[in-house]
Amino acid sequence: MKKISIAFPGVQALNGVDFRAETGRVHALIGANGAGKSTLMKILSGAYGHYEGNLLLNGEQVEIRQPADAKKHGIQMVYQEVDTALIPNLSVGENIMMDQLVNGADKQWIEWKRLWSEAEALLKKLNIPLSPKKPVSDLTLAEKQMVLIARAISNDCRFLILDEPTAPLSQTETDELFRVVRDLKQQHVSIIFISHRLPELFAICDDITVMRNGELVGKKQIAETTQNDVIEMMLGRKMDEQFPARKHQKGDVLLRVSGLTARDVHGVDLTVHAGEVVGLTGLVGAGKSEINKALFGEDQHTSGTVEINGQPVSFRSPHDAVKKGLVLVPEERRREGVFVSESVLANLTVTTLGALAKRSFISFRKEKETAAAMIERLDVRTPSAQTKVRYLSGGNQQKIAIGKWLLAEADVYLFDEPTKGVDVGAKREIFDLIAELAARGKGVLYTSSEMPEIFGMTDRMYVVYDGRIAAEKETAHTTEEEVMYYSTGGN
Amino acid sequence: STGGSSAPVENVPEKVNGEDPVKIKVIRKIGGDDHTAQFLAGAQKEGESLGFEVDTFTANGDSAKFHDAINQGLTQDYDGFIISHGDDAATVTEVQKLVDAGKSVVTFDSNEELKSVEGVTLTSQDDEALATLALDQLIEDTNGEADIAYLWVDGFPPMVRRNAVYEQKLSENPGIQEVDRFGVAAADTTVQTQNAVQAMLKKYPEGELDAIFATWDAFAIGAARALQEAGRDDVKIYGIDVSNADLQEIQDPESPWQYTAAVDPSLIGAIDMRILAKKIAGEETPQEYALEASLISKEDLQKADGAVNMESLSDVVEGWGQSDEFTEEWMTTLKEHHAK
Amino acid sequence: MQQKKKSCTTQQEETSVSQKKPFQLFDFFYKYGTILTIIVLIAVFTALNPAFISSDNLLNILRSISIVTIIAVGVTVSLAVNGFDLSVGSSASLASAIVISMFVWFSQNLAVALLAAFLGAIVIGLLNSIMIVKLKIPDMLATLAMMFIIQGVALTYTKGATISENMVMADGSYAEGTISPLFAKFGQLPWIIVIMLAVVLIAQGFLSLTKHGRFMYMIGGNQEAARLSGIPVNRYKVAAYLLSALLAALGGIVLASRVMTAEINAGGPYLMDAVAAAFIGLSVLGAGKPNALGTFVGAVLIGILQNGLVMMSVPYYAMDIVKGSVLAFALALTYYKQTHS
Amino acid sequence: MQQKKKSCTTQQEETSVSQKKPFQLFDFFYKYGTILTIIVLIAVFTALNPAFISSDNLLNILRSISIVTIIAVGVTVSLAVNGFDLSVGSSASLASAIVISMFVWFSQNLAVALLAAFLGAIVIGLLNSIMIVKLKIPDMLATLAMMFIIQGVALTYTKGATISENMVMADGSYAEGTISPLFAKFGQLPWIIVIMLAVVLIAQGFLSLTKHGRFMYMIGGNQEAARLSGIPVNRYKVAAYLLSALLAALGGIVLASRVMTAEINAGGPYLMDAVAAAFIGLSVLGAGKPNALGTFVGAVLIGILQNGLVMMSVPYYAMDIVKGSVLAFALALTYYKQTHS
Ligand SMILES: Nc1ncnc2c1ncn2[C@@H]1O[C@H](COP(=O)(O)OP(=O)(O)OP(=O)(O)O)[C@@H](O)[C@H]1O
Ligand SMILES: Nc1ncnc2c1ncn2[C@@H]1O[C@H](COP(=O)(O)OP(=O)(O)OP(=O)(O)O)[C@@H](O)[C@H]1O
Ligand SMILES: [Mg+2]
Ligand SMILES: [Mg+2]
Repeated sequence: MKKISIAFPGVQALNGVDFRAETGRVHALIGANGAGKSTLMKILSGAYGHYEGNLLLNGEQVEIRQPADAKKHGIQMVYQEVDTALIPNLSVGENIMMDQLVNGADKQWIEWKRLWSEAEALLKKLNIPLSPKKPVSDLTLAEKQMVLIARAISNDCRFLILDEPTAPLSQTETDELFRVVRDLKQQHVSIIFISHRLPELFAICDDITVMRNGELVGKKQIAETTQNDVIEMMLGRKMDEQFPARKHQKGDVLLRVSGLTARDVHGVDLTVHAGEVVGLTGLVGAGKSEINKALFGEDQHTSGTVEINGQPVSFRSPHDAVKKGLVLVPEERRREGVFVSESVLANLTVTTLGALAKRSFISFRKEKETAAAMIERLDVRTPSAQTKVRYLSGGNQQKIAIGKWLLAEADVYLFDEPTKGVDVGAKREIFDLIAELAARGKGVLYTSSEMPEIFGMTDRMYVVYDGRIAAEKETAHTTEEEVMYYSTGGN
Repeated sequence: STGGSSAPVENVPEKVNGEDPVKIKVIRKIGGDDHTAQFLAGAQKEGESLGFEVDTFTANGDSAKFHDAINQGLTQDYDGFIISHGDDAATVTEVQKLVDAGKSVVTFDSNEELKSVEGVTLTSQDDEALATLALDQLIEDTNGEADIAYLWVDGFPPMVRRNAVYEQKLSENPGIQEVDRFGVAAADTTVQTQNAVQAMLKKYPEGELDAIFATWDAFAIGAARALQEAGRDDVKIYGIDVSNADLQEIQDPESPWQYTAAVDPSLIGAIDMRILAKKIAGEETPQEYALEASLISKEDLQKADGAVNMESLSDVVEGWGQSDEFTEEWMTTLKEHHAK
Repeated sequence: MQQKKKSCTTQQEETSVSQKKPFQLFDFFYKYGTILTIIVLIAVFTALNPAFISSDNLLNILRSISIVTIIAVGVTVSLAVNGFDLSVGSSASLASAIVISMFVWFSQNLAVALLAAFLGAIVIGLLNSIMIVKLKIPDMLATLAMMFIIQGVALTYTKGATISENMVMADGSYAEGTISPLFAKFGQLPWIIVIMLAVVLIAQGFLSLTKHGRFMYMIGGNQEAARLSGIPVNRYKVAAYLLSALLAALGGIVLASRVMTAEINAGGPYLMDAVAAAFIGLSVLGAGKPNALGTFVGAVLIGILQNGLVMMSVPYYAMDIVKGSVLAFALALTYYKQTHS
Repeated sequence: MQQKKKSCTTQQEETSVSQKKPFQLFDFFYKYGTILTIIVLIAVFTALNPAFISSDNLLNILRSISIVTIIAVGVTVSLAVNGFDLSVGSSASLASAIVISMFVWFSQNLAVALLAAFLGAIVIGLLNSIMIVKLKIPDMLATLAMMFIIQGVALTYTKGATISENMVMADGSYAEGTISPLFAKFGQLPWIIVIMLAVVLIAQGFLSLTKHGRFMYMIGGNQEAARLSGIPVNRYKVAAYLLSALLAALGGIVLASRVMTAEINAGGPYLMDAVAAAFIGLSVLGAGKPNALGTFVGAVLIGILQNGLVMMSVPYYAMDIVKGSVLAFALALTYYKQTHS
């Protein structure tokens, strides 16, 4: 790719980027949220036709202006926002075999039998325990991701672009994916791999390209560089410690949950003290999100008791929970966390409108100030506060989903995988925010399946296995091995 | 629907005097207007007073639904049918089927071809008379010199007949000039007409429009309201058809609606029912029958003491709502019997 | 780790066993709510009047829903690409005017008459697609505007008059053409039902068995994703609106054949019923997608209600209450599920 | 980092300068397409007949759109929460029947009559919300079923007859009540316009200036996210459907006052025009969201067309063609933008 530039209303997303990837190699692409990684790859896959610059394939100029062009050259891409690429009301099988259906032969009739069996075979190859007949709308984020990967490798595939594929995946699933990636590499497929997880990139990639602010800042061979170098290139400055220093200052019990039972949640007991960051960890699919949702009043069939500040409370809805001082940053930001068709401003102030309004009338001046302050504080990359959240990069959307709750003064904060898809720089900012909340005497329940984060951030942790609390541990007195032991069903 | 004669009444034809009550179905294609409500009520009241069971149905203008109802009636045990506004060609076939199945049929304002079906009576309002009454009055009042607006909509047999009279009168009276026309048939005809006439009045300031001929009361009432809203008293309205709401409007001292020619819709229903009763009883009935029209004037209405409505209109207009046509002695006997 | 995963799966299965009962019940209602309602209605109406179940009457019902069904299948196709065609009612009116006028005014034969009506539909479908695909007007708005235009065109074409054999023409002469006797068959038993069933089955086959149908569902499910996988989205949308207009025209033709005249705005009332049938059909058999068979079942539900109510001599003015209530009931059965998540 | 931020902003500005021209033009059309069409129409009609621009006629136009606008604002509110209320037309009919019957049949005073009509609307709104919020029936289907039910209730209540003073009652007696002269004022100038403008302004203020309005838009944008942001989604949806029913009832009341009788299904035809006005309004001033002012502008467009065409003596049957075409044109102006992405 040579001198690639592209602009959207209000932003120059890419500015003369040169990018090279060789066959049979795994190529990492890294950069802060909003650096333009997804955009660059979308151009390569034909999703955006209005760019400037040249694309060269094996030294020959090619014209890729629409998805079909890219497919013709064997370029496959798995998008970061999985929901944009899946058809929710159709089955897994149909979603996997979509490209075969579109390009496959001139057969007018669908051979269902073949479709199911081929989809099944692909799922097997990736070791995904999914029925091809299940509707995609019932899948978890991780499963959706795997469906997309299955779709990509179902094709004649010479270039495979994976845009943050591992964000929703568990370690097992990630290992599985890497196995597939290595297989493909053997078959001389060129793989471009976008991720914010540096260790991962160093584990599997051969080359690494770093982007910043829509420009290319450097290309290195993995073997010749270090994680710290990459971070420095990416951020343009040295990275401080990944986790903020925190003083463990445990106050009174803020949140006490006993016998919480709901769909996929079985008798969960837990407590969160003021000023404490409590981890909730476990494998993907262990039911962590379900516990969060049940606590937040999302599930109508919840039983058990919840006390906040010693007062028993019962939530019939998230609205009740928020009123009682409990808030949640949900996992699936696009579907649950942000309003993509609303402005950054409206997204940020939605939880605090009451305070920004006098007798129901919104004070627009105050609203603007509040939002501007939050944009500044979170370093949200947006052309303006009026920009629709849809046009923000994935990581910046996540900042919005968190930011809206920072404005609301709650007692207990539930964070469900808050750093998913967030660059290392921004991650630190989020950690800082959480640390600050705890320092201000709030209680934080921090849900994550990333061990380093749990160990870096929390004071105490609960390990979830199959919708139950398998163990409670002081962070200082446990090890990753022990946690892994409990999260895999040991006890 | 009530009814149910237990013991036979004397001097009454056997067919309408059996153990089981006679069952009648009234099926009307158009609906949602006052004319329909009064027509159906008239038929039902008359039938029930004779001890018949009367079911009514309107298809609200949906031809296929209208035919579905006829077909369905055929599979049920009705003795007779009153078919109203079956103006499409297929009605002829459907009625033929009814007759073939031994049912008695009276139609109102329906396809002319029904004449070819043996044993069916075609009734109609005398549309020629209605239009003539209203137009002659208009011509007389203006001495044959007037600029008029014409409110009319095509596509319905009565409208076609009224239009024929209008065109003839226009050619006979060159002094009458049509300067504008409008017309829609919708559920909100009155309001649409009101808005349209309002716009029209802007075009013809005082002195450029003398009268409005409205071929349907929905047009007349809309036009009357528009004139009143615009504060214009230089335009007079001559209309056709009447309803209670119309009478209300005409009696308003400010109302520009001067005359309306009409037949009592509930009387049409009643007479159709009588003809049908005669058929079921096996008596002779005519092939065609047109109900007589009356001209109602604002002047007469205002002379009356107190408000006039459809019921008390008979005090003002001679012969209104009353007709002994097709009333047989046995009907009176039956009515007396069932009144008990 | 592999092992853990498996154990997790087993457990999942266990959970679903323990929760099977309530879930199955709701699933059952969701899938069979409409069909259940139909069965209950048939039972009730038959109990009240055994004539209801007579084959004559059942044919009556099928005949009465055939036009609605044909038009509703067209709506279904437009729904499949996540569109919405509000112009079907007026397209049906126009087709009925064209076909009858070809016979009556121009003394044409059957083939020409049908061709003319379908040509009209193609023009409508193309105009709709241009507005939606090229000018990017939202479908509901584009077809709403189209609805007005077609209504006006039909009115202008017929000069607002009903077209029938021997009608008086503008110049005072009589129309001399006659309607082909073969044409008259379309609206009669058994042909009217045969046409309807053929339309339903072909459409169902098209949507569920061919790749074109799948592509339409894909576009309907996620247009952007469909575009990115290289489906010619615009072409399929054009096809969907063409099909919708053609089926509406077929409905209008059958209607014309049934009443043997072309009344102004005759197709208008079919819009609401067609939309209702297609929407009810969404849930039939748990498809969750617009599908022709479901639409047919939806039309059957409406038809049975209509017929049964007339049979029970429900006063015409109360009929809508019952119709609306049963509709609401069937919908409630179908959609009332426990909210998970 | 701060520095980078700034350079980023500068770049942005550069881009927007270079691309300013085409973008501004399209933006302009998108924002002002409808208003532009209105201006052109006014110019054309005035050129053809100067009486068009007379204040009398402008008042005529405002009066003629007032009922549609009031009902359309109700539709707008339901659209704001991403719902759709198809029952507004029949709600208007019912309200008009209730209010007139209160006067005529029961000799009640103005307050009671209005209260009764609004109570009816509240019942409708609540039933709609129960179906949508509790039974999870999709809004279009629920309100469609409701539409049938209300139609039937209105017909049954009035026995299918127009309610007017001195009408003949079922038992042969005469209705003795009279319509309050104060009530008659509602439908007259200037009150009818005052009521309409008040409704538009209050609704616009409510939707754009208060937190409640904002919450409704948020719910409309992403219901799940709204729920998880602590917005009581169901309560706002109920409120939206209540408002929609109440405004429909207000429309029906004004209609009743304008015609001083209650005709059967008098409100029915307002559904289509109200929906059209609300949809056209979506784009007015680039709001992209249902908004009361836009809806008003949409109604003005329709009203001007209607009035101007009558004034130009366009045959009534051709009127729909022009109306539809101008609608399509305004929509095309609004929505035809270069497709980026
Ligand atoms: N369709 C669009 N319209 C407007 N702006 C866009 C669009 N797509 C991307 N952008 C902007 O382009 C910039 C680059 O976005 P991109 O999604 O490529 O970032 P990214 O590097 O993938 O970030 P992340 O790590 O958060 O996914 C961002 O500022 C974003 O707001
Ligand atoms: N929409 C759904 N339908 C059916 N089952 C579901 C659905 N969503 C989740 N589950 C099931 O619920 C359980 C918990 O899933 P979930 O992915 O939320 O767990 P988690 O511990 O929060 O994982 P993550 O690391 O992704 O946050 C799993 O068994 C999963 O299969
Ligand atoms: Mg990205
Ligand atoms: Mg989770």
